[in-house]
Amino acid sequence: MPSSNAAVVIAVDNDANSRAETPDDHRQTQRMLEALLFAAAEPLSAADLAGRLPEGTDIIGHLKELQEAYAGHGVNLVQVAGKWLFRTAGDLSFLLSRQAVEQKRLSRAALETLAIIAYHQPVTRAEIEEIRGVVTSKGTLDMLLETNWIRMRGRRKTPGRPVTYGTTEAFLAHFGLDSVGDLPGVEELKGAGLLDSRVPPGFSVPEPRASEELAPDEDPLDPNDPELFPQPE
Amino acid sequence: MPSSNAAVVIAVDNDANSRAETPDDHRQTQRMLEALLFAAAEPLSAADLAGRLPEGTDIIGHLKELQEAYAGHGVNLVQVAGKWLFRTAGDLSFLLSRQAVEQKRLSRAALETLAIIAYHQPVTRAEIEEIRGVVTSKGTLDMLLETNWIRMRGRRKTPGRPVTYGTTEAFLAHFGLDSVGDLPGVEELKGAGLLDSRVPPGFSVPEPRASEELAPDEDPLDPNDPELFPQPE
Amino acid sequence: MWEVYRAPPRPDGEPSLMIDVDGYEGPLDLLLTLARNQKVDITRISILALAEQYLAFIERIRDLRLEVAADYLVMAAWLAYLKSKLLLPEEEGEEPTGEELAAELAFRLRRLEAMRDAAARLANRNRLGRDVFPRGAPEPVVVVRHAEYSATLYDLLAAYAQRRQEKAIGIVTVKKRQVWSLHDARDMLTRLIGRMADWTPMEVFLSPHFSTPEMRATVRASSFGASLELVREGRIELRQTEPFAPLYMRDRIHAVPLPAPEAPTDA
Repeated sequence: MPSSNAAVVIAVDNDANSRAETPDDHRQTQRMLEALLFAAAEPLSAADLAGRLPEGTDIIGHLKELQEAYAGHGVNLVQVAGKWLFRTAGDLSFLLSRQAVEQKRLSRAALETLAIIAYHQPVTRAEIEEIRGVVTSKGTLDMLLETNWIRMRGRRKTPGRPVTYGTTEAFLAHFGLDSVGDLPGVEELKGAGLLDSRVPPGFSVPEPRASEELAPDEDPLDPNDPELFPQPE
Repeated sequence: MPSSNAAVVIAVDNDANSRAETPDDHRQTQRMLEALLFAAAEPLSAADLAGRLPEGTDIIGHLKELQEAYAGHGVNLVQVAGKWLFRTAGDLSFLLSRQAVEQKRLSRAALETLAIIAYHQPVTRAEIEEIRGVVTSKGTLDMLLETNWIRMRGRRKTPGRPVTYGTTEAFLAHFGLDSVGDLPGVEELKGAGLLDSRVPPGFSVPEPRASEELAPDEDPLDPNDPELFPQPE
Repeated sequence: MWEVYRAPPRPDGEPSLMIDVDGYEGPLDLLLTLARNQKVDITRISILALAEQYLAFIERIRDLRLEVAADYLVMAAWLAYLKSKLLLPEEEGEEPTGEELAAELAFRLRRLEAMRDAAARLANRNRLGRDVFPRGAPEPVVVVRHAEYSATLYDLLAAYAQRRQEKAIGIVTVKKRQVWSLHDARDMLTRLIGRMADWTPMEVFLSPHFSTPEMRATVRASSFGASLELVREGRIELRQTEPFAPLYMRDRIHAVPLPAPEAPTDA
């Protein structure tokens, strides 16, 4: 059928841009875009891509289709500053960070603060400082909060409404205690050689109760308190 | 946090292998593999990947599925040197050759020497020369060592204790081979006795070994050997 | 690359062969090229015909007074020897036979050809960085370091006990500053001397200073020490009837010899 073939050829020549793309062409264009974008060291613009593909290719249309095809995948085709690149899906970015755990010992100040919170809970920062006899840095409390061994329990019903601190389940688990009531008393500390006989007769250590309930002089924390829970901007 | 995490991990451990994978789990694993392999600068082993995915995941099964899913794409998942790697499809090299950093062309002598080392490893310089029928210039081996396609494996347990050569992982990765057993035509050559270094053929047919293990007639290299590893002055 | 590899112009006719010894990678390569020119399967090649071709080729080159590398001449000599062995009748028990030598040469040629083909197949593979490409912009793995703290219960208790203990002993030290010194006691006694014309129990003077039970001991001890000093100076007199009995004191200078009702006799 030479005549009908000739007619087709003429039609194609006249209208190159709207030329019907065969499914194979289409697929091949998608593959080429995939390969070009994958191998590129930098994001590519539609113009960059157009220079590598057959003339008349609907680059944007193909890119959008490819973007959709990769939408649910572990890598996505994204557009940044008008250029296109493959990038790890946002929800999987955790895969690209390796957690390196560094074993650290608690500083002396942190140990003391933690112990005071354990024995004296609920306890305010001012009370901790009074017991230690030195100023406790914010960093020490922050660090202890980060270990998840202490928590903010509430606010003391006194002027200034200071935050009260207590220990957590994680604290008990780490130190192998059933409850904070299992912390040793004066006699046990003496028996273990941790306290010596120089302590005056009136010396005592509190017997903490770890109740989840607030003490009578404690108010609950306000979960919307911007001072305690900074809101993302 | 440690305590609750610990509990979850234990639950997974107890029931990891028998746990039925939900379609969502399955999809998520595919996505995670995609993301890890796309992001990686180097081929990743199944063990590398296993370390980043939930315990008990059938890594190989998932990799094969992913490989199949990408089979017709512009980017393919391939296995090289026992590791997994996404790379552009081979038939699209025409599109990407512009990206190729001009590589030093291998001389005919170098290519032949490389092939002999690949197919006959572990092989000594004298054996290479016997096969080629000419003296190997020092530059040829140096160049191949420098590109990191070959390495000194050990020393043959024969008089003179000649150094033995073999190929590297970089060689396998560059030529897209999973192992030296996948060298083109290696089975036929073996069958025809053409990988026998001795003449006449037919007594023993040594297999190429790229494994870290030394052959029975190989000694390990002495890392302090000044002949092999010139010391800085 | 394979083009280059395969490319060294392989002349079809002998005339051009003559000038191209340098193009060969040694005599084995030359033999292989000649064998290929026979256009037959190398496994069935006639080694005798090949040897003759090689010798003829070397002869031509020498006729043209071109330099021929020693390698090629050694091979020519060996091939001449092989040729003679193949043509002359075998002697009994001679090793190796011409057939064996021919088989060895055929094997070496086949092996070299096999390696050539293998090299070509290798070179023509899709090569990473030339034909196929890895991710152009790999995403680096970020290492997030986070600290995992550890402490033992012993560390915790030791820190607590030590801090509390230091603090508690610190308070005792403060109290010690309230201790009566000898100097304090002497001042007090000196001020009161004028009122001690008669024997008076020391407790009477001290009791106003016994603010706490703890003070009693220190005031008593210091006062006793100070009083002994005043006795030595001849300013007061002291007397006690028996151990632990009340201690009496009087001003020695203004002493009146009036015995108190229950005053003990002079010792």
